[in-house]
Amino acid sequence: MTGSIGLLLGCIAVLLATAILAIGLGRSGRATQVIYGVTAAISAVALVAALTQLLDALHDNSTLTLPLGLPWIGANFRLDMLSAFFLVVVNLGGGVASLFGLGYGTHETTPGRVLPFFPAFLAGMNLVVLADDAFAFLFAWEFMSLSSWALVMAHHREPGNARAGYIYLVMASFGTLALLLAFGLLAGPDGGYAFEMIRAVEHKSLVVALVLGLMLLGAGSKAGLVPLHVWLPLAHPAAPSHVSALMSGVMTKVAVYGFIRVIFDLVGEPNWWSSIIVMFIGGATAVFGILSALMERDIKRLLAYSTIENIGVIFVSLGLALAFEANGMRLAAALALTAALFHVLNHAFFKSLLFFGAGAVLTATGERDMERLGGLIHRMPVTSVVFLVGCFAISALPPLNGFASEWLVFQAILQSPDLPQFGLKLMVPAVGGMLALAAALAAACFIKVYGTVFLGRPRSAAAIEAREVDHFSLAAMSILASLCLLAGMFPGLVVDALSPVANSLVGSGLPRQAEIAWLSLVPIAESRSSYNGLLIFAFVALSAWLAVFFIHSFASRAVRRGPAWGCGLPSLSADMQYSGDSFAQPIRRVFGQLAFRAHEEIDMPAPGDMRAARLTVTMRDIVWDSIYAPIVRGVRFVAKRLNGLQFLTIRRYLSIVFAALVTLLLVLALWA
Amino acid sequence: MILDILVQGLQMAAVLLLAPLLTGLVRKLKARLQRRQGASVLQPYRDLVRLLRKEVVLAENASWLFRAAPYLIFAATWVAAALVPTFATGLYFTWSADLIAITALVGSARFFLSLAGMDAGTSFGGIGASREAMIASLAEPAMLLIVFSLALIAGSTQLSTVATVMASPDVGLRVSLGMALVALIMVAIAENARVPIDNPATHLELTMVHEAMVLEYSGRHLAMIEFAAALKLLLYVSLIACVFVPWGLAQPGSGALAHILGFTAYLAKLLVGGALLAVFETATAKMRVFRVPAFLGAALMLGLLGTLLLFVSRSL
Amino acid sequence: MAAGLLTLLAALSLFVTSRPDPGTYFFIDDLNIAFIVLNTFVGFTTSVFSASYIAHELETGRLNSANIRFYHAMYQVMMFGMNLAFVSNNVGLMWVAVELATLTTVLMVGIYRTSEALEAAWKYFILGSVGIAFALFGTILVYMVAQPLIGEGQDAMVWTILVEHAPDFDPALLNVAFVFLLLGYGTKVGLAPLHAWLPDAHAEGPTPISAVLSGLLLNVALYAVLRFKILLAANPGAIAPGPLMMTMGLVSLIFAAFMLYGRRDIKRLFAYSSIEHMGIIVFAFGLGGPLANFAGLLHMVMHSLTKSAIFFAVGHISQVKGTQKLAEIRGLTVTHPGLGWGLVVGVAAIIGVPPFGIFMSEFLVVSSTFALQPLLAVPLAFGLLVAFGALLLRLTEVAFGEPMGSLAPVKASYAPMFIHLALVLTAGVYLPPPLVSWFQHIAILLG
Amino acid sequence: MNGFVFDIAHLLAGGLVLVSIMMLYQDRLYALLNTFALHALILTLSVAWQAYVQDAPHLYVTAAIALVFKAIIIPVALHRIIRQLGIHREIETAVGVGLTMLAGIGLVALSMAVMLQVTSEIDPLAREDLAFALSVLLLGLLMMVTRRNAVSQVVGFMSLENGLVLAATGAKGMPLVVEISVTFSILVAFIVIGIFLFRIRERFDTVDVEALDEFQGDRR
Repeated sequence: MTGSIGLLLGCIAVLLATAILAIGLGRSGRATQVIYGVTAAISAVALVAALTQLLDALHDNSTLTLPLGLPWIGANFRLDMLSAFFLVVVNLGGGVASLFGLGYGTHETTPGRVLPFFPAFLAGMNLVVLADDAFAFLFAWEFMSLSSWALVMAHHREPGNARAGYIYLVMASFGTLALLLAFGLLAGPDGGYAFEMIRAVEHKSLVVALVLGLMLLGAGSKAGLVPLHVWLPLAHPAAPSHVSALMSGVMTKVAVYGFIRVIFDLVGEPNWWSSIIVMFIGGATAVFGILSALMERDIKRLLAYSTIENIGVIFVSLGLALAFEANGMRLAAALALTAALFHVLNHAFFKSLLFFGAGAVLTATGERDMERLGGLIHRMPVTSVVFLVGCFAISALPPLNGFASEWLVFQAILQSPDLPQFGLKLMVPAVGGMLALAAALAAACFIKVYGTVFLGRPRSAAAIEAREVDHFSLAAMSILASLCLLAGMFPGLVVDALSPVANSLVGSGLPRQAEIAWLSLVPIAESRSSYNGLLIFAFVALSAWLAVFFIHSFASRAVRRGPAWGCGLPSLSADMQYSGDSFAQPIRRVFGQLAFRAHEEIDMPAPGDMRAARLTVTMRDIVWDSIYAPIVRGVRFVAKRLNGLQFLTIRRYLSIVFAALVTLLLVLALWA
Repeated sequence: MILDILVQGLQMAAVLLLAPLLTGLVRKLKARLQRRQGASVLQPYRDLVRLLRKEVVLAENASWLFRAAPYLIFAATWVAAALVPTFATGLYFTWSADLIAITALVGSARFFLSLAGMDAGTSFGGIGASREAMIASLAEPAMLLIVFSLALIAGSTQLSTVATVMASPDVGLRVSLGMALVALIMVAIAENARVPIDNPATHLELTMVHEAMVLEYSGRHLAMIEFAAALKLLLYVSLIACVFVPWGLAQPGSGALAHILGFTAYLAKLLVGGALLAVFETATAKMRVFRVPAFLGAALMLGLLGTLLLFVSRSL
Repeated sequence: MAAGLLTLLAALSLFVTSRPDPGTYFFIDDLNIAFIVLNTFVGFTTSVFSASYIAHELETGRLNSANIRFYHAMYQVMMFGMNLAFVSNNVGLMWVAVELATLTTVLMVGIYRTSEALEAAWKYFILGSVGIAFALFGTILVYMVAQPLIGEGQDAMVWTILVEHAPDFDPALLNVAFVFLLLGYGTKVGLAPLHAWLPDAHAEGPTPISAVLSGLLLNVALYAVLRFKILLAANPGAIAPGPLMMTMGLVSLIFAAFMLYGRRDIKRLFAYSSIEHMGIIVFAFGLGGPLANFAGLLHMVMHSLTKSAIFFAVGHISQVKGTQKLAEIRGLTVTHPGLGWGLVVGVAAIIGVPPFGIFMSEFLVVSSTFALQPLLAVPLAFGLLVAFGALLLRLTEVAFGEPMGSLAPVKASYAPMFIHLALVLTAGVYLPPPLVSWFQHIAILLG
Repeated sequence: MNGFVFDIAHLLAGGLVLVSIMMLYQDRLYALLNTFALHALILTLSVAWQAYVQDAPHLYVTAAIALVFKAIIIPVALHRIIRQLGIHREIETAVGVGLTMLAGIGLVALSMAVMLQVTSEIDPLAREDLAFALSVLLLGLLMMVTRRNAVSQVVGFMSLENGLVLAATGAKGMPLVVEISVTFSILVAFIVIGIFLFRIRERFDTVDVEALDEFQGDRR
């Protein structure tokens, strides 16, 4: 099947050509439509090609080598099950984002800074997934970083964005160097950079451990694992919203792909203890990410933090898969891996949807600060519905898709008693508790988002005058919302599609689900556990309909409008509503001290004093304070110290030269 | 198959009918314990009927979500309650959700309830929703750890299987089971907004959680929400009964007699559960809102300890 | 300019014509063709650039016509010196040629006659002269080593003959000679701690000279070091030159990386970046082996092209903004899109992100380090990251954000800059097989 | 090679090192210039002796250049510059004279250790020569490093060059090209230094190198 890989590479070439075309089109008014139109079409083609590969019964891999890149190995590309799955994620996200961009892009103030890089970014992500040698992989990886950096810098005049871009690219480069070292270890002294060669070699256990550590640094920094996540809540919100959606929904998944590709595909047998590290980091990431999200006021930053949480969930699941694989429990490993991949897909769906929604709100009101929004459910009827679907899905509640994948993760956790190692036995339930905590907090977080932004009464003039957004944006969001719903109702079909992927990585897939009665999801055995999203949905819908039907037919259906109860106060101003911050306050009191060193200060005037009372809350970013701030200080200190060398006298410089000479001569004299 | 569906339908109808009764029972017993006469145990039914007949007064700002939420909350809770084995195991649709899914389904109902609380744009709804979110964020992990403990013992998260295993003699008495039971009761109290977490009978704004959220509701909407609350209480009592006192449950394929026996046993369990709850509520005082995390934290720790102890006992 | 074109054509003709036999004074082999072609190409594009640059300087009155005549004369002398250094087969002649090129650049650095320029030229001159002395002493020592074997007279200084006899040389004396040569020519390469002249000379001279200094003169000195390295490598008894070069390379890299943070002058910033990259190149050559040598060569070519392109951009930027101070240049992509994005692309290339050639060479350097000296890869990666952070920080400030300073349009041809960048881009994606095999051949030659 | 030839060469080269150390000792500019003239004179003699020994007439040219330029013209010119510019006659030292001398002795020892150890194969005359040349070179550099006046630095640099010439002439049969380049470089060096001193005079009142350093870019 060289055809489909050729087709995919062709798509990438067209995307790159589109990027160049975008430079050429410049300020032309049609540029936005042309570029996004082309990217949408190309993504659709690539999506079909990838889906064909994924659902193809033969599951044959195809490879292609182009005479580009490193001269003696060329640029190798390979389309297998894993890359096909991630291509689906990438191109689905890309296609929908393009569709959204068709409408959203017309509001762009500086299209010249977005249009050339958008197709390039898509091309970069596609290339990463297709790459089959270390050079092509890193090339595409870094190209993806660079083009997304340019997109982050699109609105460079807004305060903070330049810093966001800076931190982003430095962290990306850090990640790339870590990956480079990992590949260097894997390739060995002979420079076998083709993945085919890496796969063929039996790696030492030390190498495997080091590679895992480096991959956690490399892929983890791109995916946003704590404590390497600092760039993410800065960079994702800075980009235009459809790009934020791509970065959060898709690019972090490409990082996950990198991790899976190297750890599951290239390295071979993992160490069991390494899975503890992965799981623990994943669990910590999930909890810390969602807690940070809860404390946020900026809707896009909140969504970015929530991405960190979901990445944590995915890594917990990957860690489980590693633990099972190390102990030869293939079916359980397949379950955990499938859960991770399913969550990858789901997160791409709902996080893109939510970012689109945030973009729509931004278009309609110009606001990202949730405390200045409210009541949009009346002004933006369609957006409010699809956004609700997104919130519901990301909160891991049945019957939507977020629950289906988290349920699979929990099922995988429940397989852990069979693991022989004591460390794992003790670790896994604790991680499970962390995941449950994260899931519950996620629900709280998205109640806060939806409640503050769409419900209640508008808190600013901009929110009062909001208008529903254009049809392209709505179409993009509706597609994703229906995908959330479909994946939630038919999880079995998704699991079946993922089965060959798991099979190619851990040597086993989950049992076929499509034949099970009522399309239930039964990962291991029916006596152990099963779940049927379709039936749950049907039952709830039916019961609700029954209730409505009976009550409306046999009881009352009269409605009267009246003012809300305000404790007897004459007029309730919009400021008297519960705000997002106050919503999060109880949770802040529970976890804030630990996670943010939160500190509340109340300035209460003495009785009789007419001064307003003030409540000041200070929160610290402990990750930044304890890791990055010392690094920054260290670099500054060293730079400042060394900088003195710029201002020496010529005589002193000569002294240095002299000293170097004498030292070398001394070495020679002593050595000889 | 028809019969199976019939039994399943029976279960659905049973929980619907029994839920207000359980609430009435608890209220009556509490009143008696407080040396009051108290309303009849059937009072909740009358309340519901009266509320259903009344017209709805909507806040000026309320959206469609506010109107749809009560039905969704009711439906989700009803489905969840119907999926817990009450008088028989292995019902026809029982496999469509395991214990995790049932817990999550209750979470779905809570999601809508919290949103509805925030819709009117008053501070009461917000207060209630935010406190509910805080409580849930601790109760849900505790619940999940309890599920882990049970699943480790029974090898399944499917309630029917769990009940069957629990009923079998080889489970025996275990420390972790006790811990799970205590933790589950604590979670149940929190989830159902009972004393000492919340007081279902109060309308003092500083202490309300659940009632604050539903303050704007009236008429048939309020009826739906009250009904859902009653169903939820029933759900948790049934859950505790089915897992920790699984005796008397009719096995799949057993005859009508077994089912009748099961149903009687179930009624008895409800009675005992309701009585214990009433006694407990009368004997305890409501705690400050910010003591709640400590309470639920204890449940969480118990759950975790139970799980870990299981590993210890297994590997020894 | 015409002369530049002519020499470029002549250099390209070297590919086609058959090679003359090595004479006593001149010879041609793969290694020096590579350097010559690069040299003449960058020399040519720089002369195109300097035409518009110098015209602007004349307009603003910073230079008078006498200065300009002097400048152009010196430019040609310098190009002559550099090409002479490449083709000479005699180590003495090579020394003379390198010094010729150095002295002419000293004069050009001081051409503005501001106190800063004079100071920079003086520093360059003093440190350069000491370097000259060291290199000469080293050259004498090499002769002394060769003399007992080859006999007195010319032959003992002819490189091709030296290489033939290298295995039999007295290793101990050869070591001393190499120490002096490394320090002597290393001063020109700008290796820390011998680099002190480099940033000031770049910053205070005319920008075309900065471009040529970074892009070419450093290469000339590097070429000399490489020649002697081959000599040393051929002698089994001598100390391996590798560790010495690797140490100096790493020190230069990390030192320059940290120095980048304190810079306030845009040209000095990129001068330090040249030190950093020279460090990488010397490190790669010190590492040795076909892969690392290939990487070093590739990196050298890419660095020359990119750095001169950056200096082309910087030259126009400082002219149009009327300042070289980083703090006074902001938001270039808004005010001068061509220059601004040119700078962005150039800096992106120099910090080693794809799709530019430096990414490929850095990939090869790091990975071959991993293959040979795994532990050294960590400081190498560290240095790269530190430098990356510094350059990106400055780029972000200069190219983005609220614009600041003059909005005057640029009257300049972007062609040299974009031609260079296009070449670097192409090389990053596709290296033509003939070029590859040619470089590989050189890499093997370098041992 | 007979002993007498060796002894004379040894004497002259050793004398050169001795004079180098003497130069370190000087604390007046005029005295320093006189000592440098003596240095150049001894170099001339040494080169001439090498020319005689090696029977290489072209070395006499080198000797002559050394005599004329270094022993006569340059010291005289520098005398004039000092007088014209009104430069302080005292040499400002960065490191005390005593310490400098001690370091000088150490450097001589080091160059002996390095050179005598490694040059066992070549003939003893060249060997001695190289060792002394290295000493002179290092001492010249030491002088540049420890003295603050521009004039004494120039002198230091030239004594360093003298060391190079000594090495070059010591290398038997070294082609002419080297000698020419040596003198050529000295010439150019001097001219350029002169130009610079002149230009510096245009703008500064002193040729003290440290005064220049205030004008380093990047500080503001």
